[in-house]
Amino acid sequence: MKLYDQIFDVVKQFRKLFSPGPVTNADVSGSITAEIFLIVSLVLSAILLRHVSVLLAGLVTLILAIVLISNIPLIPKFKIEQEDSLEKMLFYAVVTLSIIVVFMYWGGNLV
Amino acid sequence: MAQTQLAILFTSIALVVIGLYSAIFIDNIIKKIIGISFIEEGANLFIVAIGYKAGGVVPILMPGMDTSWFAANAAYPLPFGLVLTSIVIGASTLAVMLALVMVLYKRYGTLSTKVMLADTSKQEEYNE
Amino acid sequence: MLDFVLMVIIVVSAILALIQKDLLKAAILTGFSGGALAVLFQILLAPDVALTQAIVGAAIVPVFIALAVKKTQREDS
Amino acid sequence: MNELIPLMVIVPLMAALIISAFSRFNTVTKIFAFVVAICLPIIPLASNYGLHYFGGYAPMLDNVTSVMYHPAITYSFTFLQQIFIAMIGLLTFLVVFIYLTKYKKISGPYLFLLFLGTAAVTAMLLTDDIFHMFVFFEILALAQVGIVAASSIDYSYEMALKYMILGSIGSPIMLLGIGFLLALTGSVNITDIVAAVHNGLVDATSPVFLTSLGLIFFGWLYASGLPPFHTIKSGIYSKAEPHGAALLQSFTVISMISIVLIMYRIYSALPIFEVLVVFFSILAMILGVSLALTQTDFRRMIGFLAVGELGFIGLGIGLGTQYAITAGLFQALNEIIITALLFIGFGAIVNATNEVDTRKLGGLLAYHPKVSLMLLIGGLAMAGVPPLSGFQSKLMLVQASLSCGFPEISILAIMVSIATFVVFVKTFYAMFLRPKPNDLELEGKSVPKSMIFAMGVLLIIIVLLGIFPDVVTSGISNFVGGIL
Repeated sequence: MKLYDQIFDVVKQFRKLFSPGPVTNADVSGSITAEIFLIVSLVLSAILLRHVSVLLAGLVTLILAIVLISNIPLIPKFKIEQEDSLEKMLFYAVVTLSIIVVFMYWGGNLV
Repeated sequence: MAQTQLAILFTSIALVVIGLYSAIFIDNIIKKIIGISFIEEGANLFIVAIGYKAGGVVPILMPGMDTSWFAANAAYPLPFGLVLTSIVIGASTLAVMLALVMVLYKRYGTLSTKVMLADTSKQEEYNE
Repeated sequence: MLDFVLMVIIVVSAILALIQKDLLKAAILTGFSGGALAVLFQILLAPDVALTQAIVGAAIVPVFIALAVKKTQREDS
Repeated sequence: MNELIPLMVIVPLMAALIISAFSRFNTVTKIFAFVVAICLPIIPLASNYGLHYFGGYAPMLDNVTSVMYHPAITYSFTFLQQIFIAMIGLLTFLVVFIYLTKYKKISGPYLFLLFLGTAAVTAMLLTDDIFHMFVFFEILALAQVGIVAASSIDYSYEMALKYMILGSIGSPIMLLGIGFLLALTGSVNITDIVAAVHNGLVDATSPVFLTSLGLIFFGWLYASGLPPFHTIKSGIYSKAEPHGAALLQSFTVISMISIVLIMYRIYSALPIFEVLVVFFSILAMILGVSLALTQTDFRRMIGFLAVGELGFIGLGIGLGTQYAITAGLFQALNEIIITALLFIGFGAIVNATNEVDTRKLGGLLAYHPKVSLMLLIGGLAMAGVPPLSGFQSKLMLVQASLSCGFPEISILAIMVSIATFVVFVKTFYAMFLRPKPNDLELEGKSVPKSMIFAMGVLLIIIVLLGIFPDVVTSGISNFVGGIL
């Protein structure tokens, strides 16, 4: 029953996402669409790993699906990470840069 | 000697890393801008070091120089020309950033990045 | 030998500029770093770049930063 | 007639300088800006294809190694450059026209920035010299910052400063990558670099070569606003004046495709390049559209949608076949037009209501029927509804990914299109169809005629490209066959 309650709690949590201000039906349904879209598209792109290894793709897809569904609602967490404060943007930019450079220098030939 | 070029490579990497460190960890906006401008300096230093030739001469053909000797011993001038442009671009970018900081200081009264350049919704709360 | 000394000056003054509490000192230390870079360019057989860097890095940039500090606040709080 | 090729850059650049110098003379400046803006789309259409060597230094053949060297900065002008430069010229004309009719007293610096940006992207498309591209890329960044900071919207200075600080990380990193390439090949001419890589003068598997790809790739991410830069890109679109935002997004698209084509020519031998491009494109599609679904500010929503659509372009390039790259470039052309239409149209709504929150709007269909109809068609084109132009390019992309053996990517592309459709329908309902809220004042405010004219012109192009896509795709396909 816990998962059931969690799913039905999602709508209540979306109310915080739009505060201050009124919450309309269109906004809530849009957020629910975003939630489903996010889960499905991430799982779908995990299937792309099958070009590396079929077993890995199956495992990753299963684990990703379970983790994502048990963590709903994802959109509020997602939105906090992508607000437009300079610190978060700089942090993600520098982290991406270091990952790209390290990966290219030592692992660029693996693919 | 190749030693100099290697040392310059490390220096420019150090400058880039200092810049990236200051981008994340320094809160004062002016110091952050100073730190980020070191990235540009590191890139300039690296490109100048490409053209350097150990024991070479400055790539200006003086009257009386033997042309083939000059071609064999002069440093490679193309990177130097590129860096000239890059230095000027860096200075103008810095000037525009500092001008924007001066305007924003009047509105917020502080140089802290956390206040000045926070999320837009939080800035609305701050101004009210 | 001079080039290694200059490299150390560049990196150390860059680090020192970032740990100052007084922003005016930070501006002056930036000028140190830029000037040392200009001399290093001269050693690296690029006199034209060295001239530009000496003007921009050792004079214009510190003056800009000092002006910005004068118009805002001096201490890093 | 190859003398016209440098004029495409020189005319807007000189016009920018002259306008900012003589902006005291209001009427003369207005007429001058209008004339120059009309010239911009005409010059590329009148010019012949070919190469232009600055200073007249023709390529030299090295007799010992029998390799061609290009000592001059080279501009190459083919069908792809022609169609994109003509489109950007048309867009600049429309934006300048809207600006000139909207304000009685024009501001010289703002027109300066508009023309400077146009000159910069034109040079980025034309050039065959990687450092020349970088210089104009920096100029473009300054122009973009200026356009954002010049707007009268709240918090535009903050957004401009954020963009600039992120840019002063992105650009030097790209410069460092160019430096690595220069160290490996000793040249900044792209044709020379490509020749060096293909003749085996450069070890394509060496870590230095791979790192140069990583560094230039990071600069490309900043230029095109793919993640992690998607928040700042959508932010600057939402903080610029609407007509400025229409131009800003076209600058983004053009700088994205010009840099990625350069990278494709140099690094296409490396399989990791395509993996990187596809990975970040998919990330951009997912993040852009899912964040657009939750926005309440409709300018921000269009900004995120624009970022999400960029993923389609990257997808086409990343798949790497001739058909896929053609599809990606065609999608780039469509996106320039469609997103400009949406920005101008929603800008007209902001103009008429002074409100950007979708929750406080409603019932606008009765007050502004023309704008809402054109916006509806533009949104459908973006979502990929036949027979509009967005449909053609997305269909090509789906077919390309299917024929490459990636059915997952086709499904993902279709899902993103559907989600785009949902975003658009939701916003259209909230703004136009729902009953009007009582506290919304609509009386006595009208939409400028020039905005409706601009939207009409863009709409005609959308419909024409949707019905006759071959006019463009066959030419682009020839170009792509040339660089493969």
